[in-house]
Amino acid sequence: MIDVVAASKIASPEIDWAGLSPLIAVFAGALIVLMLGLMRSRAIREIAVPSLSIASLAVAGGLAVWQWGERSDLLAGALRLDELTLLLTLLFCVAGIATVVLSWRHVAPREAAHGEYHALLLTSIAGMIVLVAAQNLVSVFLGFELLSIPLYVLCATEMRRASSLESGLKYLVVGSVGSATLLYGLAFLYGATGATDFAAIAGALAASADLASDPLLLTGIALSIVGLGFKASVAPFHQWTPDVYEGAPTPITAFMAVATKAAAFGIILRLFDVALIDVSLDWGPPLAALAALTIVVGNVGALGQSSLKRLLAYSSVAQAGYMLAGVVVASRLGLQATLFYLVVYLVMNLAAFAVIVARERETPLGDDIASLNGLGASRPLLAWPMTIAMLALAGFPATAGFIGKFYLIDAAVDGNYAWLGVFIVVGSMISLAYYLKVIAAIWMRPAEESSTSAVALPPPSAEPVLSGGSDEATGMSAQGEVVGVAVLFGALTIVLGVVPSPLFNLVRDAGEALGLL
Amino acid sequence: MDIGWYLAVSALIFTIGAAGVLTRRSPLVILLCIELMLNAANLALIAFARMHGNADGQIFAIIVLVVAACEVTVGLGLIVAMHRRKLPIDVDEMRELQG
Amino acid sequence: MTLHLSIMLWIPLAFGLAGLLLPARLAPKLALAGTLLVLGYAITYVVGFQSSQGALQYVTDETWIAELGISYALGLDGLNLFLVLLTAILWFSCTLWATFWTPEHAADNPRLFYFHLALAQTSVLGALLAQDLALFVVFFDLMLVPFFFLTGIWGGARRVHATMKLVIYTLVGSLLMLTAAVATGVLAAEGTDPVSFAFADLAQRSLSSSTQNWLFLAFAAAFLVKMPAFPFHGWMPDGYKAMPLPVLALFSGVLSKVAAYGFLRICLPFFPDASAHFQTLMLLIALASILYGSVMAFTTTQVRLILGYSSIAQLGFIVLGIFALNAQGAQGAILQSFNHGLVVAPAFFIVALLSARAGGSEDLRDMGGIATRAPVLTTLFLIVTFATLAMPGSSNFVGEFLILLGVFETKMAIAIIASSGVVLAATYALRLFIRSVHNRTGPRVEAREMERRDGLVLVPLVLAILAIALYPQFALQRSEQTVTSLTTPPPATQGEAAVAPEFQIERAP
Amino acid sequence: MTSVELFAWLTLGFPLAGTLAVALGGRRLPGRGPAYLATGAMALSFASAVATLVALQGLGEEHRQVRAVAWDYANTVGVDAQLSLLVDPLSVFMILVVAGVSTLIHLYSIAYLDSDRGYARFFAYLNFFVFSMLLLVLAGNFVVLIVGWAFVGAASYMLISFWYRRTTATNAGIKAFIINVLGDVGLVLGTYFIFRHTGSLDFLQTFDGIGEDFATNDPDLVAGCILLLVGAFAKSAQVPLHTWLPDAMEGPTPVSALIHAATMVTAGVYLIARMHPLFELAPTAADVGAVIGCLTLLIAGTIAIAVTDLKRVIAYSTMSQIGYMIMAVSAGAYAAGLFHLMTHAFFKALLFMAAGSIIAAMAGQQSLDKMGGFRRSMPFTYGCMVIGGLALAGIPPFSGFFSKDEILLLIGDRGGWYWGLYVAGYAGAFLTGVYTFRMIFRAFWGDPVPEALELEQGHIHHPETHTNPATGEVEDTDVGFPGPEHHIAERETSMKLAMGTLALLAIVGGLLQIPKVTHVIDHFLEPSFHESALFEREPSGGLIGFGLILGTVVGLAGIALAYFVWVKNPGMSERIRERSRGVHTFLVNKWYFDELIDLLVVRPAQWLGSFAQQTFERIFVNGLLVGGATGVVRAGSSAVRAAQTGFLRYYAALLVAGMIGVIFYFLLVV
Repeated sequence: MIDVVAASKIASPEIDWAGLSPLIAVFAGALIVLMLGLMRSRAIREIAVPSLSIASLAVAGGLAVWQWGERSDLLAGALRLDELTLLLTLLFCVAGIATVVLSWRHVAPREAAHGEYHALLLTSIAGMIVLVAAQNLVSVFLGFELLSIPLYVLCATEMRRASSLESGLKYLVVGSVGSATLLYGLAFLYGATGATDFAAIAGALAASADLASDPLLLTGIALSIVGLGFKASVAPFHQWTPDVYEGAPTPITAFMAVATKAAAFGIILRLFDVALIDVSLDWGPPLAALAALTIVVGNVGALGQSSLKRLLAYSSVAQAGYMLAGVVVASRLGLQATLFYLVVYLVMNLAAFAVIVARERETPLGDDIASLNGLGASRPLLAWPMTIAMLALAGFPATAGFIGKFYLIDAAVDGNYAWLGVFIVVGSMISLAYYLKVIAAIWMRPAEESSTSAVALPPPSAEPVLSGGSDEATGMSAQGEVVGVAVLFGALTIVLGVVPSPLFNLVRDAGEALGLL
Repeated sequence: MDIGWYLAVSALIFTIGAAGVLTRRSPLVILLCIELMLNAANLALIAFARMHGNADGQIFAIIVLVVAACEVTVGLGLIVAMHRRKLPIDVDEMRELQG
Repeated sequence: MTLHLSIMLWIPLAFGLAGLLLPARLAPKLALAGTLLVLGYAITYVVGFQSSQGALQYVTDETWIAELGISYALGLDGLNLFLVLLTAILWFSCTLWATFWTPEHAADNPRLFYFHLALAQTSVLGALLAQDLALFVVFFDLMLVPFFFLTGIWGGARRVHATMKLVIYTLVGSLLMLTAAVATGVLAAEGTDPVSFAFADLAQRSLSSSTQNWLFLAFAAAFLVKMPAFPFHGWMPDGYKAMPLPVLALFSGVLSKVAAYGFLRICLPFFPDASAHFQTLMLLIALASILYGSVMAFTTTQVRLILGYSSIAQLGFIVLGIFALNAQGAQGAILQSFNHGLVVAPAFFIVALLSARAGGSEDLRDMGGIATRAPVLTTLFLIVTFATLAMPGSSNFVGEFLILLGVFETKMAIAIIASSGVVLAATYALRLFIRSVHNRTGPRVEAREMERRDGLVLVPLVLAILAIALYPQFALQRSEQTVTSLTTPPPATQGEAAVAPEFQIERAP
Repeated sequence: MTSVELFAWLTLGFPLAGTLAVALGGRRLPGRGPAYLATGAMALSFASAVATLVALQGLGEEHRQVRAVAWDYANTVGVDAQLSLLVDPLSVFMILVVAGVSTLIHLYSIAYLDSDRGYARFFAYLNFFVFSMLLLVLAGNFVVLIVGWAFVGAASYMLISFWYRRTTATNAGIKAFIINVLGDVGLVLGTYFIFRHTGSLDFLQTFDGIGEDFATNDPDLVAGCILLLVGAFAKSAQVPLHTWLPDAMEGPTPVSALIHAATMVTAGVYLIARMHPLFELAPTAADVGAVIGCLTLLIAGTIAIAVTDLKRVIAYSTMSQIGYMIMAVSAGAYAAGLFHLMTHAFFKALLFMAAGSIIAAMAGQQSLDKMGGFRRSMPFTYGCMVIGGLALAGIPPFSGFFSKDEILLLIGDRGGWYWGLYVAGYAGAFLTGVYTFRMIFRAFWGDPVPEALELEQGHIHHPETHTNPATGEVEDTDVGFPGPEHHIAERETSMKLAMGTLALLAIVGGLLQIPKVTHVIDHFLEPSFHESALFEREPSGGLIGFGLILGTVVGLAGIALAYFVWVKNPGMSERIRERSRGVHTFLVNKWYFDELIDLLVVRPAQWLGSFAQQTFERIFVNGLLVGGATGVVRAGSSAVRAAQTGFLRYYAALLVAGMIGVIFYFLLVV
């Protein structure tokens, strides 16, 4: 009897553990911090948990680097391991680490037990990795929800703040509608092609030309565009963005702004440039129209906003429009441009959000623009990153933002979408109005009485401005890590703007991975 | 039997769900409606699976069921949290964030 | 392949950054040292320049972003040589001026002030030296950033509003130019050969007329707004009123010329058909700028605005010369760019001195009658005035003479109408002079001679004006070769220029 | 460098050096130091002018056109502008006159301006003016000519507004300058028209090939020449560009004597003479010149009879005399025109100096109405005035007689419609006699006015408060008025010296060129006009005799009439004024030229300016271009934010709507 059991073997699919290692690292981290979060000791909860989250993310990132160059199917083709996946995984890890750092002393984790907070964060990241690696409709949906559901909760973690709960519920409801739509769309894609695997779908589309006009397929594409566009906050499916961004805890907002968008674009690229590449003439024009609409709506919406988070929310809508231009052209150049911009976008936004976090703690003004008044004189170490970030978002030269825009326009013109290129710059023109307003607040408006740090300061000329000086002492001790994040990413924005070539190499590999023209 | 009927029913359910989301003010009901939408998708999936004669659709459907459950759980959790804080359980009352 | 241009290009920024990090009292000295060094370099270039050859000299050519076909290419030729010199001179004088210039906000952070000043110089030099379209765009847009801060932080009344208006308005043009630049690079890369933005490569390639037209318009928008030319000068009055004077002197003296230079460097060689196609339009815009600017200049009483509108008129002349599309016009335009910068900067400095004597007011009605007590200042002002109105004997006259001659040979009527601008110029310039230093002493005026340090700024500039007036050939002979090669009719591009945008263009991996 | 070139450069160099020396160091020199410095420079300049003459005469007839090149000025892309001089009899003739008269006027000014606060400045300006004038006449190509042309204008502006605290002075200055700039523009455009065909800016090269470059009356050439005439008219105060000259009398009297009588205003005459090859190919343009000149001499003459400001009377007479010259050179009587230019320089400078002396005695008062009876108190001035007057009126044997009558003779000799000019010329001569002696009689005859009596007591009148004679506003005693004390010729040797010399020249100057007797000017100028068809014609003997007699008679008749009206029976002038009030007001208002220009040019410009300022800039530039764009964006912004209601179900609705939209697109469009 026993030997029978011993004798009988189950043929299990062989699993490429190495390829899965980043994902595993994140999941493991999630479980561990969840457990640790239950510990009594405050020290463990407030120090060990975040540190471990950072550690696991770092490990995941490291593994991703280690895997660089690998191209293989994981889990029987459910996931795809290639430079695209790895690049975005790296991006998620960076975003995650930054988020953890920003929420180090933040109120949100304290209110919703550190363990859960960080576990949810890690889970969401895991979901993103799954999503961008997915090359099967099923794993697409799985990753999609795996990234969304923890975010719903994270948005609501500042339970004492009604607006936090509100944003959570709003996100949940609208998000669920979005994912339902996506699911329905995926179902139709499956129905039209009879396959859930991207390669198979592409094969089916390649096989029969008349499939390109099959209503099932078209409906499927349409619904998928809506669902994914929703996550990427493409107009007119963007409306959750400002509210949720404003309501959510600022570190989470930062995370959503950079990571969620990256995940959404990751899967958009994979789905459209791999599975649906043969029908690109179907979805190209409507996506272009949506991109133009998004650019305009996002930019004009951001005008006259007084809440920085809201302002950045709208700007993220606009940026989504820019990046969509890279998808529209369905070329490798477009793909690379989009990826490039995703990275740049992460760098710029993290710098900005870090400053917002810092000011939220220093001034009673919350995330109002007024909280930045006089920052240039009082807190140069915050002022410069914010300034650089704004200039970069506005697309000024010598910043990464400029190169990113340049690349996108390059792709658009090259794909015979020159008019979209014009739209991008028109959007940038409008965007100047609100980005410059922020810079003006920093440098040209006198500090409010209420802004605490600005009061007890030696005259700025007494100490070297950039080399910190005594005025930084208070800020440093209070939230050195936040300032650190701001400075790091601010500097990175400039560096990538001057020597972008390394990044270009990364995105080129990713581009080649999808084997486009 | 023609696949069209299955799709018609699923589309109907989907529409009902969407309509519910738009018309009802209680988050609980809205969650239920979302469930409807998801299940419409499930129906379609299974129908297609039948049509193509492969199991992918059914697997898909099963996974969807799981995910849907998680979603509802989270939703309920949020609603409970709001109830604890004596916030009105009415989506139209949630208008602090706007503009 | 020499690196000297790079050195000159980055010196200001290096010194600016150093100033940012070192104690405040060093900042002015460092900035001054930087500008002086640049001036030295510029002079050596001008002296060592081979007038005999029209090709680029002191060339630097590295790839910057291979993936985008952007190269870090710098070079000097007849077109930009004297603009570089102008930049060097003006930056030195204005930095010197800034060291003892004390506005209401002077206390705020001198380090930052000089850093932005330096950044501005680097970006201007970059735009002038760039021999790659993308690089040019980079520096051209970057120029605005420091001026945004300089105006917004150290400016006068309503400075924030003014600086926002200034930057947004001028960037509207520049951003269109960005798209156009990208399109130029991409569409010019016919079929197989890789995309490149280097001027050298673009010169080899050609675009279809239809493409040229919209590209030309986009570039023209950028340049005309930056100058500014009528009717795109909406930002000018506010901006000029708000800018701190030393900065304004630079802005009006140099940045507008960069725009004019853009026409010569980019529009004429790369969009020859479009340039010919839009010649009349551009000439008319220039004409309108001349007349409108002059008329405005002799009706306003705000001294800054008189100079501002006069600049509009002067830039109109320069555009006129450029779009004469012949050698005389171009020569005149180049010389005139140099002259105008050299003249308008001291003019603004004098305005500062005048308003300091008129109780801080910059209104003509509050001035007058200081000539007795300030003969030296008056004399220098008189020289500057005569140069401003392009009196024969001044180098400005030679410039305008060549410009009008060039236009006269292509579009006689326009030249004749434009020449009325000369009379108008005499009117407003002399009006400014007389009402600010002659007539009865103004109500709150207390006349006094200018101080020695003022002389340090003013006298060298005036001497430069006189020198170039005596020997304009010095400038003309250096630009002649380049200009002739520029204005000799380019080979008919229609044949192989069939690279319409509809074509699918392969890219190099 | 040949001696000719060297001396030419020296002639130019000394005044320039003087300018710089006085300007930079003048204020440190004590007392009259700057004046002596400047005058010395002028004397040297004159000396080197003479040397140039000698050196030039040393050359053979055909080599008397010397180009002296300093360096390339703007020698590029087909434009051949060098810094070059053209030394030939014509230019030498001019520099002799200019340098000579200028030297004397410097001499005069030493004393006259003595108590002015701007003493050094004055002499710096004066030297600069002479430099510019010499540059103008020595110019070897169009560009240098234009440069000198404009410098002269600038110098004249500076000297007119010399007393810059006087609004009247500054306004007069700006007026003069702008009209002169108008002339410059004309010159430039004219140059373009010519350069277009000749392809060279150098005079000699232009003239050499002129026959091949242009057909007779080639439209371009005519246009070019007429534009050159615009320049000439602006500078030489010919109608309708003359209005600045009377106002220019705001400047110190020596300035009026130097610039607005002897030298600058004659530049137009020189220009036409210099450009004679062009004008002879473009007779139409030449005729325009002749007619305008003729008109000017009549109009100015009539006005001169009516105005009562002493200096303005002389100013109008200047206009009228220059009318003669313009008419002459345009009609081809080059030598005669230049001859008259020279004699006129002598006697007109003399008249101004005398006038200055009286004005000083009147303590700055210039109105003839207030003058009278200075004959006894100022004999020397009186004498000079009379000599100048007789020369001006063209009474033999004074210089004006020969020059003016030669002009008229040659014009009459042209025959055809030139007879009209001939007759007009004599009419003008009659007017000249009248207004000249009206002036003299009113100033020196009649019963002495208080100032005259005071002077007879040996004391120059001094008002306790100085006022601007033009407006009566109290002077700014700080600077900008002729100074506290005045200087008259009777008291100042330097003034006596200058006036005496000029008086002498005014008497004997005419002997240089007496029809049928001496032809010094003709022979001397011949090389400059060697290719001219019209040069050196001898009017027929009969005409000469008739002309000389007629000229004398007309001149005397004018004087007689003046005597009859203003001396024999005083008050008659009032009666005439009563009877012909309309005419009188018309003349007193100078034919309403100022008003006309004001109406046609100034007001429209001002209106345009205020329109642009108030309306256009606000509504179009800021409103439409700036406001419009921002408005659109703002509207969009408010729309987007209005859609952001915060209603959850609303968001869902938009989501669904968008979804339906996309689906429909896919199902219907694709």
